[in-house]
Amino acid sequence: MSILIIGLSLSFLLFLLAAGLTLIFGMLGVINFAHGALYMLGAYICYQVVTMTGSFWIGLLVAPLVVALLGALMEMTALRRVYDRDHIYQLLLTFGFILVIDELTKVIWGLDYKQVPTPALFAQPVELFGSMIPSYRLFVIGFGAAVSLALFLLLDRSKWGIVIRAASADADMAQALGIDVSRVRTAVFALGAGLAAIGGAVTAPLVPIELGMGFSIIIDCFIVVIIGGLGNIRGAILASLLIGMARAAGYTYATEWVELITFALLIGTLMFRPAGLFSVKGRTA
Amino acid sequence: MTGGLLRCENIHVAYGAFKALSGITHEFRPGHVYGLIGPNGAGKTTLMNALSGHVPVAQGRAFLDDRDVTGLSIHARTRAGLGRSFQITKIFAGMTVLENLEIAAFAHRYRVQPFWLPAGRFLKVREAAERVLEQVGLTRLAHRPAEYLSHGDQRALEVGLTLLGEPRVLLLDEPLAGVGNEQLERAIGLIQRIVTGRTVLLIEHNMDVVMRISHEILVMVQGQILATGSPEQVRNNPAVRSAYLGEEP
Amino acid sequence: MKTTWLGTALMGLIVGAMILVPFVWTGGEAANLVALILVWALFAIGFDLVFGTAGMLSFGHAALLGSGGYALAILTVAHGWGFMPALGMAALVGAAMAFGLSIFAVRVSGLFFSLLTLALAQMIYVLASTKLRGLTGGLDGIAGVPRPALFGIDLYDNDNFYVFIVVVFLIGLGLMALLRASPFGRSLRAVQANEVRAAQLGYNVQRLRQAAFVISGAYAGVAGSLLASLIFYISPQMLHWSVSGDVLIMTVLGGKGTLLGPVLGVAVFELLKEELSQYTQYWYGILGAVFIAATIFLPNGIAGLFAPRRDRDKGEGR
Amino acid sequence: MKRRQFLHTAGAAALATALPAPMLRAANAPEDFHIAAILAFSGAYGLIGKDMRLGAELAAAQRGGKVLGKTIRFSWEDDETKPQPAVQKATRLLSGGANMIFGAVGSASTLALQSLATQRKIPQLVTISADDVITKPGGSRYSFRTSNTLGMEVKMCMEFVKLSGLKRIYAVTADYQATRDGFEQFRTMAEAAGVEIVGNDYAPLGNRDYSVIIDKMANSDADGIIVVATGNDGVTFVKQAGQVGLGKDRTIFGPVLQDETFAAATGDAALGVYSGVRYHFSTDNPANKAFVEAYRAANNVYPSSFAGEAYDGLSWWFDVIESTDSWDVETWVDAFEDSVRENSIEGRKEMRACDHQATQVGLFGKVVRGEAPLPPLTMQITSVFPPEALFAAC
Repeated sequence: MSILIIGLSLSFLLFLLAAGLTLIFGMLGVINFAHGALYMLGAYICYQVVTMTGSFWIGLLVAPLVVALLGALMEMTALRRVYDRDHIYQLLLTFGFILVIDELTKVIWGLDYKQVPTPALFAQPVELFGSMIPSYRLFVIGFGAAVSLALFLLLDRSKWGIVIRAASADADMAQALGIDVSRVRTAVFALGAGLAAIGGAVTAPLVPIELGMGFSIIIDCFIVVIIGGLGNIRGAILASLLIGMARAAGYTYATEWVELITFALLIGTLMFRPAGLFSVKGRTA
Repeated sequence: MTGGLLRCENIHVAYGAFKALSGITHEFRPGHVYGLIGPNGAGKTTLMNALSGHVPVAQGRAFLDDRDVTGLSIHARTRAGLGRSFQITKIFAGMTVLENLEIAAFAHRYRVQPFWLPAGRFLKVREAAERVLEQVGLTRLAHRPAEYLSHGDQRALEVGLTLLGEPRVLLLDEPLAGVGNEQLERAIGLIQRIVTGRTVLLIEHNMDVVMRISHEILVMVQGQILATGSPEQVRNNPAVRSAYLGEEP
Repeated sequence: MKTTWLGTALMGLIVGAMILVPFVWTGGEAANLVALILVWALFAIGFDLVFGTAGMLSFGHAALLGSGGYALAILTVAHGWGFMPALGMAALVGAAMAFGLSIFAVRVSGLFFSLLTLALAQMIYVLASTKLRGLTGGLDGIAGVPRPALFGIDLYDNDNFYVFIVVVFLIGLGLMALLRASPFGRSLRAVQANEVRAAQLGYNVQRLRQAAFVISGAYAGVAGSLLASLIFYISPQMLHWSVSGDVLIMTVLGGKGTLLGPVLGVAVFELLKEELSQYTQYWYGILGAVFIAATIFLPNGIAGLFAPRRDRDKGEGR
Repeated sequence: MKRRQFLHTAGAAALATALPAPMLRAANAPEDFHIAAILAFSGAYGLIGKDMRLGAELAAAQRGGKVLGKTIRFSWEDDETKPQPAVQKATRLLSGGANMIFGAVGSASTLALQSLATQRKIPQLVTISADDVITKPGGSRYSFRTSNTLGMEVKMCMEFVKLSGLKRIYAVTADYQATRDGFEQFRTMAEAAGVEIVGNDYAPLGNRDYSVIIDKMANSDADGIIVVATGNDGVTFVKQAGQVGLGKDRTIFGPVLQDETFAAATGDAALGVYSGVRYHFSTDNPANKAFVEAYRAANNVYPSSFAGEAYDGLSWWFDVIESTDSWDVETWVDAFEDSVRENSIEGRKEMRACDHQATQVGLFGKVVRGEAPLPPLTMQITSVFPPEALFAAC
C-alpha cells in the first residue's frame, strides 16, 4: 500500500515539474527548453527566501511570482518577435535563455550547493499502512492535486480559459473579437514560467540545489508532455500518474531498469498513439 | 498513351459519423471531360481525394483500366497513371517555374532518383519540362520563382506539373478558380487540348465554362450523384434545377 | 533559401581560408581547433541534409554520431581492426543506426518526429552508459582510440592528422554538394516545400526521407569516428541529447538548407566558445545572449548575409 | 535598403576577416612553468573546480610562485565536465607549451586527458577523480594520482562495518561501472567477514527520488545502510532518508557520502552519517596546521577536501621536480615514481611505481554540529585506517 502513496507523490511531483511546459506548448506552440532553467531558478529563489525569512511557505509564494515576471520579460523582449516563424526559432531562443539564466544563477548564488530544509510542519514522518511515509510527500500529493485542479478549472471552466483557448486556436479571429492576443500570450508564458518555479520550489526540500539541476529534469518533462498528448493538461496529469506509478513499481522490483521502463512507455506511446495516450481530438486543454 | 478508363464502384467515405460520400458508382471514359458540379460540401473534392488516395475509402473500389487502385498509396496511383491538381495551389515555393516542372519530370522518369549527377545534366528532363512549359504558356516566366507568379499563372503551373506525369486520368480541382478573364480563354483552350487520349475530371464553379467544355456533367449533392448526362440534359433536369435554384445559398 | 553565386563564392573563400590557417600556423594548436571544426562541420552538413533539405528536425543525431564513434573505438581497440576499415564500418553503423531509428521515426511527422528521435536517442544514451557497459565501457568510455596509420606518416602529430581530416572533409563536402544538386537532392527539397504535391507527382515521400536520414547517418558515423580519434577517447557524452541540440544550433546559426552555412555555423560556434572562455568567466551567458540575438536578427543565419535580398527579408516560415 | 545592404556586406566582410584571425594569435614562447589546469568551473561540479583552484594557487604561492627558478603559471580552463572540451582545451595549452596537466574533475574527463597525456608524453596530476581505473598497473606512464581511490574508500567502509559491529547491510549503488565494482568489492569482503547483505538496489546515476528504496530499507531488518554513490546522488539519498528518520535506528555510511561541502547541501539530515573523508582540515600535523592557517588567512574559510587534496598533490609534485633540477619530463616521471612524502598534510604518502597511485592513510568520520568558526555541519574524524589495510599490493 505504501507503494501507492509513494507512487502518487512521484506522480504529482512529475506533474508539477511538467505542467508549465505543457501549458506553454499547448497554448503557444512553443517548446520551452528553458523550462529546466526556470525550474532551477524557482528552487534558488525559494532558497533565498527561506534564508532571509525562515519560511518555506513564503518561498513557495515568492519564487513563482518572481519567475513569472521574468517569463513575461522573456516573452516580451524576445519570443514575441519570432511567433510568425518556424517553431525551430522559438526553440533556439529558449536554448539561448538556458545559458543566460544559468549564468545569472551562477553570478548571483555562486557555485556552492544550497539546501532548503523540510518545512517544520511536514518534517516528521507519519505511519501509513505499516510504512513510515515522509509527511512532506503527502503535502506534495495534496499540493499537486490542488494545482492540477486549479489549472483545470482555470483553463477549462473559467472565462479566462476560454480567452486563452480562443487566442491559441485562432489568433487572428481572437484579435478580431477584441482579445489582446499579445497580452494573452505574455500572460500564458508568465504562467508557464511560474509553474516551472512552483515545481522548483516544491522540489527544493527534496534535492540539493545546484547549477545542474535544471538540465536533469528536462527529459522527464518532455516524456510527460509527449505521453500526455502535446499541450494537454488533463493528459499530462494522467501521464504523470502512469509514469509515477510505473516508476514506483520499477523501484520496488527492478530498480536498475527504471529509466528504461520510462522510455519503453514513451516509445510505445509514440508508436501506437503518436498524438499521446490521452489526447482528445480538437481539445488543447 | 492508351487506356485511361476509370471506374468507381460504390465508393463510400466517412469522416467519423459524417458520411462525405455514399455510394458513388460511375464510369469515366478516355477522351471525355467530366464536369463535377454541386453545392459546397457535396463531396466533389472528397471524391477526387478518394480517387487520388488522400482520404481512405471506407467501402467500394476504384479501377484504373481494370487495375484495382483502391489500396494503393498516393505515389503509386500517380505511377499507375492518375494525375491530380489541387484546389489550393500546391507548387514548390523557393524554386523557379522550370525547376518545379523538372521535379515533376524527374518523378515521372525515375523510380530511384539519380544522385550521381547534378540535375542540370539531365537534358531529356529539361526538354520535357520545357515542352510542358510551352504547352501551359509559361515559357517567358521559366526562371521566375514560382511563388512570385500571378494566381492565374500558378494555376497553369499546377496543371503543368500534373501533365508531366503523363497521366491517363486527370483530376483537376478548380483549375480555373481565380483566373482573370484575359487568361480564361487560354486556360480553357489548354484543358480542351490535353483531354485528347485522356480522361479528365473537372471541378469548376463557373457554370458557363463547365457546360462549355464538359462532355458529361455529374451533379453531386450530399455525397451522392444526383444526376448525370450531357450539359444539355443536366440543364433541363428538374431535380437539378430544384437542387440548385432551391438550395444553393 | 538560396545564396547568390557571389555569396557562395565568398563563403567558400572564408571556409578555404580557415582550412589554410593551420598550414600557415603550424604547431598543432590551430590544427586541432580547425580539425574539430571540420569534424563537427561534417556532422552538421550531414544533419542539414535531413533538417535543411528534407525539412525534418531530427533531435536524435547524437545517437548517430555516437554510434559511429563507438563502432570505430570498439573495432580498433577491442578487435584490432585497422583504422580505415573501421572508419568505413563506422559509416555503415551510423547509416544502419539511422535506418533503425527511421523505421520508427518516419511513421510520424513534424514535431512528433523531433520528439520521437529525441526519445529514441536518449534511450540509446542510457543504454550505452549503463546496460551496454560491457561493450561501451559505460560512463567511463573507451580511452586510447587510435589514429590511422597511412604511408608511414605520424598522424598522432596534429598537423599531419589535420591533413587527413581536411581530405575526408573535402570528400564529404564534395559528395554532399553533388547530392544536393542531384535530382535526389532536389526531390528532398520538393518534399520539404510541399509534401502533398511531391507525393502526388509520384515521389515516395517516406522512402526519400528515409534515404536522407540514412545518408545523414553515414556522415554522422564518420564524423563521430574522427572526433573520437581526434581526442583519443569516446564516452556516452557523445550520445547525449545536448549534442543534438548543439548541432541544431550550429546549423541554424550558419544557415540551414545551404551547403556552406552549417560549416560557418560550426566555425562561429566553436570559435565563440573558444575565444569567449579565454577572455571572460561569463562566456556561457554571453554565448546565450549571442544566440538570442542571432535568432532574432539573423533569421537565415550567417548564410543569410550572403543571400539575395528578397530571400533574407524574412525567416522562411514553413 | 541601401544602408541595410551595406550593413550586411560589412557584416559578411567582418566575418570573413575575423574568422581565421583568432587562430593566428601568437603563442608567447613560455619562459615559465605552465600548468594546463582543466577543471570544472560550471554546473554541478563547478564548486569542486573553484576549491581546487584555491588550493593549487596556495601551493604555488607558498614557494614564492616559482619552481625550478621559473614562475608558475596556471591556465584555468572549464571543461564543463565533458571530455571533448577537456581534451580540446588541454590540446591548445599543450600546443602552447604547457608543461603539465592538472585535472580533471569528472572521471570521464580525467580518463580522456590521460589518453592525451600518454600520447603527448606530458605529466598529468590527478587529485580528485577516484575511479579505480585511472591508476592501474601497467597504465599510463605519465599520470599520477595523489588522492584517494574508490577502492580504498570501499575498504574503509568495510573496516568501519567491522569496527561498529554492523551485521546486516542494505546497499544502494549508483548504476555506474566504478560504483558497481565498488559494491561488488564490498559484497565480497562482507561475505568473508560474515556480514549479511540484505539488499541492494542499483539506482540510475543522477536519480532524484529514493523514496521507494528508502521505504524498502526501512522495512528491512538491516542495521546498516551503505550508499555507494557520490556527489548529488549521495546528498539526495541522505536528504530524503532524513525525511523518514531512516538514520535513527540504522547507521548510514558510504565511501564518499559526506564532507563539509555535501553536508551543507544536505542540511540536518546529514547529522550522524558516516563517510570516508579524502582530506580533513582537522588532521593534526604541523604541515596541515600551517596549510589550514594560510588557507584561512587567504580565503576566510576552512579548506574543503578538494582544496586540501589539490594543495597536497601539487606541493608534492613541485618539490619532486625541484629536486630533479631538470626540465626533462622523463626525469620528473622517474623521480615521482619512487617518491615518498613524509610530511604531507595528510600524513605519510608514498607514490607506487607500479600503478602511480599514492598510498596513504584513510580517514573516516561522521557529520556533527560545528561551532563557529567551524561550518555549522562538520566532519568529526572517528577512525584513521593505515595504508596497509586499504591498498592491495600490485
